[in-house]
Amino acid sequence: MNSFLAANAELLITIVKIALLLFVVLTVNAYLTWFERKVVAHIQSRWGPHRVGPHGLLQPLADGVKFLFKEDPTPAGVDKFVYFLAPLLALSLALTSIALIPFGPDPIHLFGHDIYLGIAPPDVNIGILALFAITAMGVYGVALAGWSSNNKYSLFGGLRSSAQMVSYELALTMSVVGVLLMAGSFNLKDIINAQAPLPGHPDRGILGWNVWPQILGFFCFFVAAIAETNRVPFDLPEAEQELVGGFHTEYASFKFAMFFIAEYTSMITVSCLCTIMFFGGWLSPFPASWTFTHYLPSAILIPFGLWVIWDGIRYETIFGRVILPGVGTAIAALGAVFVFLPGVNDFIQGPFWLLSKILVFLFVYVWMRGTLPRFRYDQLMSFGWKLLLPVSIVNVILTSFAILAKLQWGGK
Amino acid sequence: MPTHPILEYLWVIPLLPLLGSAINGLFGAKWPNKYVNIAAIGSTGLSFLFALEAVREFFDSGQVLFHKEFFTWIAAGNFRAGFDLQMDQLTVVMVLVVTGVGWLIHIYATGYMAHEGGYYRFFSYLNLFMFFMLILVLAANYVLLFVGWEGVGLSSYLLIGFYFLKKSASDAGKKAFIVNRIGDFGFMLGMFLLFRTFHTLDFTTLFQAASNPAWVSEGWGQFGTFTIACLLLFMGACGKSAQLPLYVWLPDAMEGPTPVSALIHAATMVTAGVYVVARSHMLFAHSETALVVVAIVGCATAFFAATIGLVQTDIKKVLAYSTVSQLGYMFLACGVGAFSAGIFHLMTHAFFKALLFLAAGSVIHAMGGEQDMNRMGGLSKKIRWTYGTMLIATLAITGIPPLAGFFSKDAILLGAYQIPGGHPLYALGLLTALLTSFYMFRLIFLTFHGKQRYDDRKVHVHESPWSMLGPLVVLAVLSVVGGWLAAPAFLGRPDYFANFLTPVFGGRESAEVLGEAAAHTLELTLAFVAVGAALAGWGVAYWLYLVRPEKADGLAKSMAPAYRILLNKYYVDELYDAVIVKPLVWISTNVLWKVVDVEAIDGTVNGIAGGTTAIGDGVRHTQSGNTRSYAVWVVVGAILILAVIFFWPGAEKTAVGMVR
Amino acid sequence: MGREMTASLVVFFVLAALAVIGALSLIIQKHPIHSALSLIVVMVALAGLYLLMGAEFVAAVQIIVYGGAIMVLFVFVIMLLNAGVEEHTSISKMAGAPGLLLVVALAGFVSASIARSAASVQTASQSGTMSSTKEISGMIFKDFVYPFELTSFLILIAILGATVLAQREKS
Amino acid sequence: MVPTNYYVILSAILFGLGVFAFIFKRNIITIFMSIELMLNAVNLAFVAFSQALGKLDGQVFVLFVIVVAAAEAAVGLGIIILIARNRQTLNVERVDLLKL
Repeated sequence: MNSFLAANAELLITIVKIALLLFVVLTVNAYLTWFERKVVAHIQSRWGPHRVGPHGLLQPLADGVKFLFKEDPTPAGVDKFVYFLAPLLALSLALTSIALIPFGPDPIHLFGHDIYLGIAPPDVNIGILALFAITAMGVYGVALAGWSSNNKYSLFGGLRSSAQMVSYELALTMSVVGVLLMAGSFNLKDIINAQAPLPGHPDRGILGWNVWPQILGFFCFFVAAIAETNRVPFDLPEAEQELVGGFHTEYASFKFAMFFIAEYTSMITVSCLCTIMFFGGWLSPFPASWTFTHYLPSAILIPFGLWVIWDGIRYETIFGRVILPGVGTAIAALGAVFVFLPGVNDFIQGPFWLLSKILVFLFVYVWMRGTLPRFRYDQLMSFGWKLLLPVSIVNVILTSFAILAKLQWGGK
Repeated sequence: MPTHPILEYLWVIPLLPLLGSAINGLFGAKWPNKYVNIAAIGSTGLSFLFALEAVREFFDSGQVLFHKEFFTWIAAGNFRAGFDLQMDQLTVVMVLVVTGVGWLIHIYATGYMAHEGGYYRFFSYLNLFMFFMLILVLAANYVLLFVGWEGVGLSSYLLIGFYFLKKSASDAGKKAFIVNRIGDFGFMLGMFLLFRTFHTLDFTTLFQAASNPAWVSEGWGQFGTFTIACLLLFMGACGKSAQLPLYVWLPDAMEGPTPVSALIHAATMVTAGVYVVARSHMLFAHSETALVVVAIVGCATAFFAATIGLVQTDIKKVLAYSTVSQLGYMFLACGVGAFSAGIFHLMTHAFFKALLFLAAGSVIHAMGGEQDMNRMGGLSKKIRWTYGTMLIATLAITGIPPLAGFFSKDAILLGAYQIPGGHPLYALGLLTALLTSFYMFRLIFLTFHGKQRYDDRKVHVHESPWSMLGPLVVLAVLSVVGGWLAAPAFLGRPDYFANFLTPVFGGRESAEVLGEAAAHTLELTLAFVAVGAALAGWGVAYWLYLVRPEKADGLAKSMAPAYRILLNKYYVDELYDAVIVKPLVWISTNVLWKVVDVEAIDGTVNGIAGGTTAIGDGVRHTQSGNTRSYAVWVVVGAILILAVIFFWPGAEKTAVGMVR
Repeated sequence: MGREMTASLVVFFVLAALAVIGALSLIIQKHPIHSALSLIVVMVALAGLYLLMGAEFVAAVQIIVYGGAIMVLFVFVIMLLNAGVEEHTSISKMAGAPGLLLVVALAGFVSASIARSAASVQTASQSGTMSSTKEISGMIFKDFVYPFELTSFLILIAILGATVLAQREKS
Repeated sequence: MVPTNYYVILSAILFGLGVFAFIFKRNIITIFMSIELMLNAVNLAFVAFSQALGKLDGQVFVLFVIVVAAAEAAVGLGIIILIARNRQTLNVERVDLLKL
């Protein structure tokens, strides 16, 4: 047994990592829905969910239960195989894409094995290409769902979404090319490191990130990414006013949940990509010389924990008064741990920055949903083809010229 | 500017008539006769002048053979047929005769044809004939000569059938054409044989090769290549020059307009055969057999035609048969080796026979188209000029000194007499001379003397216009003086004409056989005999047709069978019709048409067509427009290719090569 | 080495089986969408094979372009034309068993002749670092730059052609 | 390493299946897909040989093939749409006339 473990340690670790990531991602998805509803509610000056659990924190759980136990009718005349395949495809692809994201620079040493954060080995030469490949395949989930459920609204939803995705995929890919040119690699890790200060160069921290030279690219990428994920304002595939529920009109309960999770997962993925390619991934925005910034995580976590405790004490329901302080103490304790274990603290820096940036992007997503109106279909198409694509191409050209110029006169 | 412009540009001489022909043929239809005349007469006249100039230059250059290759016409392997023209003494004679007489006859024709339809067509043909005839006489190799040869045949066909609405005319044209083909067949075979033997058809080189003693000594004697080749060429000559047995077309050719008869069937074309024989004398000289054949055929033809001529009543027919017999004389001369004499007779004959025909044409013109001598008579008062000129021509042809015919015919008879074993020929020739004078004077008497046998009220006899009389007069003068070139021979001097032609014929004149003095006396005696014969014929004719006209009919009755035979021309046409034409027609109808054409040829064509349709019907189904079946065919092809690649010896190498 | 060998062999056979099954189902399936899905399976399997051979870039492009663009176009068109189950007209007789025989012969020949050549290829030198994407880019933009430009022209023309073909004629 | 022969034979099999699909299927779109299948089979052979020979030309060529295939798909599908619009059918056996 042990021998087997020893023999297949790599395999074992990978499996464990997958399970862990799945759990994390699904939980994050669940609470992302809560987060979204809360934020949108507050944007629209409502309360949002606050009945189930304190601050509606158990709302996702309730939703999950509802998804699982609702009746799951299969409409007559659907193409069974495809009808079942579509959500599976969507979800699995979305989750797979997460697997390619590295969440931290350096491995943990456990049981004599270097364990990297992130499932794929960090030296995947074609990381970004693989990601694009998976997102490209993501079209099928929507398209097939729309087609298979034998419903004209669904069909139109599917048609629209596939057309939209194919169109914006071009812009998405082209807009990244600038970054790739600057990094000179497809490897996500290299891309992040390319934004780090070169040895012997002044450490410019946040100023070294790609977002500044690639501002055009970033704009295109972010817009195209939102379109890829069928989010507002590009959520025509499920435009309620026109198409009822769009491609997932005929889907109920768990299959619908699959689409739902897939959508949020791809949101996370896209946020990760944005972070990695334009915002320096796990790099701290501050120069490395500012060592005190290493205590920033604790400095954020401990007050937050304390606030949660205080809020919990004066919460109206007994359940809240019991549970919230516990959570608060946990958070605060985590912050304290970081303070008192410098090794852990140093290790935590990368993931901390990465996650916080991702959170910011997710917030932006929700924010946009709360504010922006939906495009009209022709506007969508013309926007994609006539604005995004040309702009991203121009960006590629400018970048390559800049690089050439640098090679020519930049010295060194 | 070359020293001899016209010689250098010798091709101008034949080209001008062609030009005239083209102009008339293309534009003449719309033109008034005047322009047509200008084009036709102008072109021929110009070419006559150029010919004169060329001849002058030829003399100027010391009478050396002029030969120039203008361009290569056919070149295949070692065979070259060029557009090569040459000029030597023989050519000089021919060219002058052709252009000169031709020009005169053109002028005459403008008067004679004035009221005929297709005026421009007539002159276009006539000029075309001139062109081909000049090509014929100027050609420097057999191929080009053959071109002219066939060309004159063509134009003669066109002109005989000029009145193509008359069935007899068109039939006559076809007859002439076909009979000539028979001869030409032999001619071509002769050319092929010559080329096969000597690998050239160029006169100079060919004759040098032929005169090469190696050939002569090689026993190419009596029945060798030379004989065969010469006989084949002579076959062609017989066709063209209307000798036995191919003479039959010439009398019928009289269907054509009279100027045509004068120019083509008396003066020039029919003498082409003689010209060819004379031109090829180098070859004939090597083959006694051929010469003997030529002599015999010529002599026989002369006599034979003369006998037929005795009883003909159509004025032109008489002249036609006399032409045949005179041509016979020429061949006789060639046969006995007296080539210069033959050519001399050719020239003189061209003069007086053309004159005779033109005069006859003038008579016919005067009689308003009447050709039967039995409906004429006593015209001498009414058309004096015609009568005078025609009388001169008759005297000339009968050989009354000092007119042209006397000298030439005398030279021929002398030649015939001198060759060993030539006496029979001589005798026959003499008899022919007698007959000739008889039928000629019979013609004169029947036409111009005696009581008039036509209806005055119907026919208004009138003298011809000067455009016709002028040529008559000129030709009359020529007929008188034409022979004087040879006159010195009688005064014991060298014969100018013979000497002139000596460079061509290498002086192989029979005259040199005997001593000079002996030849002189002999010549005189023979001349007297000939003249006697001529006068005898005159006398008989006078007695029979003027003193005792009824005797003639009596004579005819008394020897009815002979008379009928002669009248029907020995039934030769009927014979040919039975022996050749009928079987041919039968074969063409029952074999060539019904079997070969309908069954074989049409069958093949229709069969091919049907087969194609069937195949198409079959293949059409592969073109179903069905993509999948197309794909199947593609796959089949791919499999075949792969099989080849796979089973090809050393295939793995090639496959690796494909990979690497 | 042995374990690695067997491992890659196993992976190969799995992917190969996947590909063949996909191709078969492309033929067997009656509905174009199903055929399209099977074809996608084939393509993904092929991409896996490319990865196995170390041709990462080609694998990625295979999935992005074939899987993400071309096949999407197919699916899109199928949805657009609302193509149903294919009807059973058998006008071309050759399509059935004879066609199968032909195809078997074809495949046999191809595999046989190429494999025979490949046998000698086996010994060819294995370059260590396959498909470093840099090398490929170098080849594309240096050795094959003109063909590359030509392909760009081709794409442009294809776009124009497609637009012209697909636009409804004004009536 | 997997022997190149395996790849080649696999590609041959796939190619054959593609050809058979081309012959056997009736739906224009499916036939078009079978063409793509054949192209893929060829690509596999290309990559296999490029790996065996240690040269990258094969892979570059595969890229070109893919590009051309994309162009072909664009135009071909346009044509298919046109056919479907004009003939109201996608069955090639009903599309056997050059002109309606």
